[in-house]
Amino acid sequence: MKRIYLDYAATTPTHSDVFAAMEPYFGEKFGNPSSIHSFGRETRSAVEKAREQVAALISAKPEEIVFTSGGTESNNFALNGIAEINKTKGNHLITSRIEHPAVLEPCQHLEKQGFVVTYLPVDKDGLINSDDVKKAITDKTILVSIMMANNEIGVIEPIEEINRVIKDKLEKQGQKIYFHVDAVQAFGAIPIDVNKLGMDLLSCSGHKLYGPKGVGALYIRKGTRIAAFMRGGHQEKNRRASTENVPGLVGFGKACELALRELDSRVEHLTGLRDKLIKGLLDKIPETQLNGHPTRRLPNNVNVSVRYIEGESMLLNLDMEGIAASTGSACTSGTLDPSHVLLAIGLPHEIAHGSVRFTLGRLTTQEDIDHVLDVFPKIVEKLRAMSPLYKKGGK
Amino acid sequence: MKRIYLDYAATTPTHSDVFAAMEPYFGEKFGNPSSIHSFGRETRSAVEKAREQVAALISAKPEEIVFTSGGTESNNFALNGIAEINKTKGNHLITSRIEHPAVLEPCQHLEKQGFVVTYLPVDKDGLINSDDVKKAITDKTILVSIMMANNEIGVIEPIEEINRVIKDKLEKQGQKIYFHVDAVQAFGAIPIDVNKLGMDLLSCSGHKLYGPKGVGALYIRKGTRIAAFMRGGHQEKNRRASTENVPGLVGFGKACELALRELDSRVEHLTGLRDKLIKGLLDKIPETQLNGHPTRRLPNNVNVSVRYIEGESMLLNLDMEGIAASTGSACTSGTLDPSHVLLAIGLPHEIAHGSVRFTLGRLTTQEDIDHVLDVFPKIVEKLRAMSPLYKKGGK
Amino acid sequence: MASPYSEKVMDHFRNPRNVGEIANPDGIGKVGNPVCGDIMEMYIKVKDNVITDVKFKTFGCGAAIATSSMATELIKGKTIEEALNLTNKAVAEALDGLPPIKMHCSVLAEDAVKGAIDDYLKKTTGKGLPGWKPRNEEIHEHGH
Amino acid sequence: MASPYSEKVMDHFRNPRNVGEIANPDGIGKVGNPVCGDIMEMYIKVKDNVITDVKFKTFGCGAAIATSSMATELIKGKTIEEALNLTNKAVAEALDGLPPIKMHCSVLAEDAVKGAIDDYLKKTTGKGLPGWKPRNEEIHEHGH
Ligand SMILES: Cc1ncc(COP(=O)(O)O)c(C=O)c1O
Ligand SMILES: Cc1ncc(COP(=O)(O)O)c(C=O)c1O
Repeated sequence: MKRIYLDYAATTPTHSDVFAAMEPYFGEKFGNPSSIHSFGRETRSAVEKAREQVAALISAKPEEIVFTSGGTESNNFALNGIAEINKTKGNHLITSRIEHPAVLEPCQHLEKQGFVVTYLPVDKDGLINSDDVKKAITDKTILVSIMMANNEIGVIEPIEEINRVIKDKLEKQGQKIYFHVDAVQAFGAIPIDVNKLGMDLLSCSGHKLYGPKGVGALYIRKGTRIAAFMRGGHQEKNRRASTENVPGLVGFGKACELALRELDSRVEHLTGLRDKLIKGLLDKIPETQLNGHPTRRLPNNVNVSVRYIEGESMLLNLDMEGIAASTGSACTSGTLDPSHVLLAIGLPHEIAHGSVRFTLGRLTTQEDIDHVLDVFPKIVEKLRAMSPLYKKGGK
Repeated sequence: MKRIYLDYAATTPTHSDVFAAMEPYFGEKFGNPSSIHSFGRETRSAVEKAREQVAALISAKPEEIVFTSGGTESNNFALNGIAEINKTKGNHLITSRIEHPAVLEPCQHLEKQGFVVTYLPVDKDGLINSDDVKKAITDKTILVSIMMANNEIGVIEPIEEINRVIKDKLEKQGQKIYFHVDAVQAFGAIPIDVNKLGMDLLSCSGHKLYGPKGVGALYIRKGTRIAAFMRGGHQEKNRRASTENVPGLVGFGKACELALRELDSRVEHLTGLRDKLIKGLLDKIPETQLNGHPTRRLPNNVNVSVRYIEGESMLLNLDMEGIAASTGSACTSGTLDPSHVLLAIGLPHEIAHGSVRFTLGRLTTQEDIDHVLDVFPKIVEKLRAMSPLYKKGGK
Repeated sequence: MASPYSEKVMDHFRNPRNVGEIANPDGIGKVGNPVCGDIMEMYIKVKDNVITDVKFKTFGCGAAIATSSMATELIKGKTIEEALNLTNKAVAEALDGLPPIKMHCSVLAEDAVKGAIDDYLKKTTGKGLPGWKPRNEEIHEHGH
Repeated sequence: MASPYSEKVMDHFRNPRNVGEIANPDGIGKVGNPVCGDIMEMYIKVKDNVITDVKFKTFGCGAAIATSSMATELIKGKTIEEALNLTNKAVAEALDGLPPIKMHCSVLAEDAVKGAIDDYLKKTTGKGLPGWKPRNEEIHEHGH
């Protein structure tokens, strides 16, 4: 059976060019970049090249990029590092209810240490209102952390507007508030220019854009003071100790180079497929709704709620047909609550439990979409037939 | 020119079998282990197999292994995580003066947060005295962190004795003190049995034993409570969030499997070469001394101080001859102080500045050692000729 | 982080036994609630104290569907007393085990059976199962 | 984390110019100390206010050796006044730059030259360089 992967938001396959770039750095060019001998020098320059490639994708300077082990570390680093340095200035943080757990959990942990966190609501499309950010700011606010694009419903947040609100505070009242953006899903998927958008910190992760797993970066605008997250050696200018994951960083750099080159064509390709899938699902399956803003969303994200049936049982059926997707249902997460994101956009629990996310990628074809549109309605029918909530002939 | 790598303590080349094991997990089996579909299931089981392989090398249970991004993270995780959970019980930590910066720096950071840290001295061979540990324990002591083998001078510390001192405290006074061991250098290099040695936590890193860079593990004895270091998703049973570095973990597991199988022969091979190199250097170069205990040391570590000349200039000359080594001289580290380890064993600054570390590995041959013994004395002679400290004919 | 299900679970999920409703059931058990993401309805037909037919409808995850299906198989043809002895553990074991986070589904299945018998007893004797109420609320709280 | 040296630095390191001592020097500059890991000794021969010969001995890293070597080249054949104008920056520039953490080596080289001239002036005029003392102590503190 041909397998169709539609879970690119969870992770992506490493691009063959990326793998080819990494390969020599395992067995052949393996030196520790901190070593002064020839083995170290050749990997040092490879790491610095990767730093330039990552920086270029977001129009940053190479020295503004600190490598990490992934998006989670970048987020933990940003939040803890800014909070620690600025705790004498204030103890208030602002974030949103739809952030990734890698932002929410560090926030909750900071709350235990005496910080106060405001979790902003979103509208039914998943959008944060920059006015809400404005209203939430107090003279104790030191950090705002808002994601660029949501991992579940793909909605793209108004980062530039939010930044304006924050910078206003600096210009008018002289209050410096740091702005962190979790761009793990947006990075390489839509254009990002840190100078135009104005954030102070930005998180990204290699495995979401056809790079390897286990590497990421934190963009730290020049002049931003931040406490180190991992302490030890002098790597990353004392901002992130540990022997560099050289092949990983080389691969991450290459993935960024490819993303920059192919960005427009990827967006075009994916947007077409995305809209075809959305339309097909809503047309073919009654009582189905799209979650997240219909157009201000990632080019590859389709998230639908299918009434009367539950997400995991849809996923398992899709998997039996070789189709890999994801769900915001509680059943995959080890808790009984469905996705906090779907609840935040106002879905009732039973509808939130019945949602499926298809995320498309470079290798997704028209035929793949056609196949899903052929198979999925049958699965829905089968599951609805055994659902006590579903009364035939509409309810 | 043939290059000779003698800096295996800094990092090792990825073993070809390790690379072969990793390769399929980049582009082909790339699923996110948290996904329930087939792409996720195949990587989930690969991660669990790797966990078993890592556990087996130290006779631990698989569920006692938490994967990290390397030795530095494991150390930061252990120290912060135990301190945080136990801070109401006590605020005193004990470590040694010769720990890796990835232990010392987190300790210094904990001091800023109100913890008190005792840094135990070592004797001239680099050994910690378990009596000193005993004397240092107060009723506020919650954690002892001692490395298994030193990265610079290779000395192997009396972990079992230190553990006995700590366990005595529990048996006689009912005081639970956690024992963390940084085993980054010892892991895969000498036999380790966590049950025989008795520590509660143990750090290791993949790239020191022919595994990939950017992966490591923290062994956490069953029943040990520890605060998470990275927060976000539910990975590693909530103890370490972030999408798993699947190829990295697979490679790490394979490297452990190989190390377990080849441990005896590696030790034998290296011990012979090590002793040949030590003897050769001390015989051929006057006014040279071995640093670290002559026999209680890692099978692959040779650290010598060569009077009247400085470490980096030796390294650069060796590098010009294609030989890669390392130094405890300040000049490579960005500070002006020489290695804290060499100072701790009582070397005066100028002798500490003049030290070189050769660390041997699987691929090191008798010929390599012969070549070093041929080349290095000439380098020493050349540098001594330009040293103002060296008066010809011995001083 | 879902562990894969056993082959037995997947078999019952793929081909659930006894799906549907019974037109004039002698007892109906309805347990679970949409907030938790699991709802089971179990219909029984009883003759001479023996469960002669049983059907279910379930809204829920793979384990919820498989445990419902297995529970119906385990009580079909059994006496009321035998059916009351069915524990959630027995359902899980009959499925070759469930991932820990899915054990609540087996509890739901047991409760659906008990609920149907409770309903049957109420209808026939005027009194339900002594002291019985569904446990899912409880479990829901523990789940957090 | 050492950056690689420039080709010029490596050239002077590989083949240092003017290594050695001068038997009866007109001035000796000794700067640095073993604690910091850098010691430079510079010997000059002066005739008619011109530095006719210069030699050095250095204990130190690659940059220390290269800056010593370059400094001797830069002052050989120069007048005392010209030599006094030699700055550490000029030494570093002549070497096509030094990594930031190595700039102190160029300071040491400048100071070794000044020290040798100071010694020469003391011997010839009875007075040394006005207000001059080596800067390495200072720099040592900043390095921490
Ligand atoms: C929005 C967002 N933030 C953070 C992360 C965490 O990234 P990683 O898994 O690389 O740690 C993810 C992906 O899982 C994500 O989608
Ligand atoms: C003893 C010791 N601890 C910790 C580390 C840090 O390991 P890593 O570089 O994998 O973070 C090292 C190696 O650099 C080490 O030798």
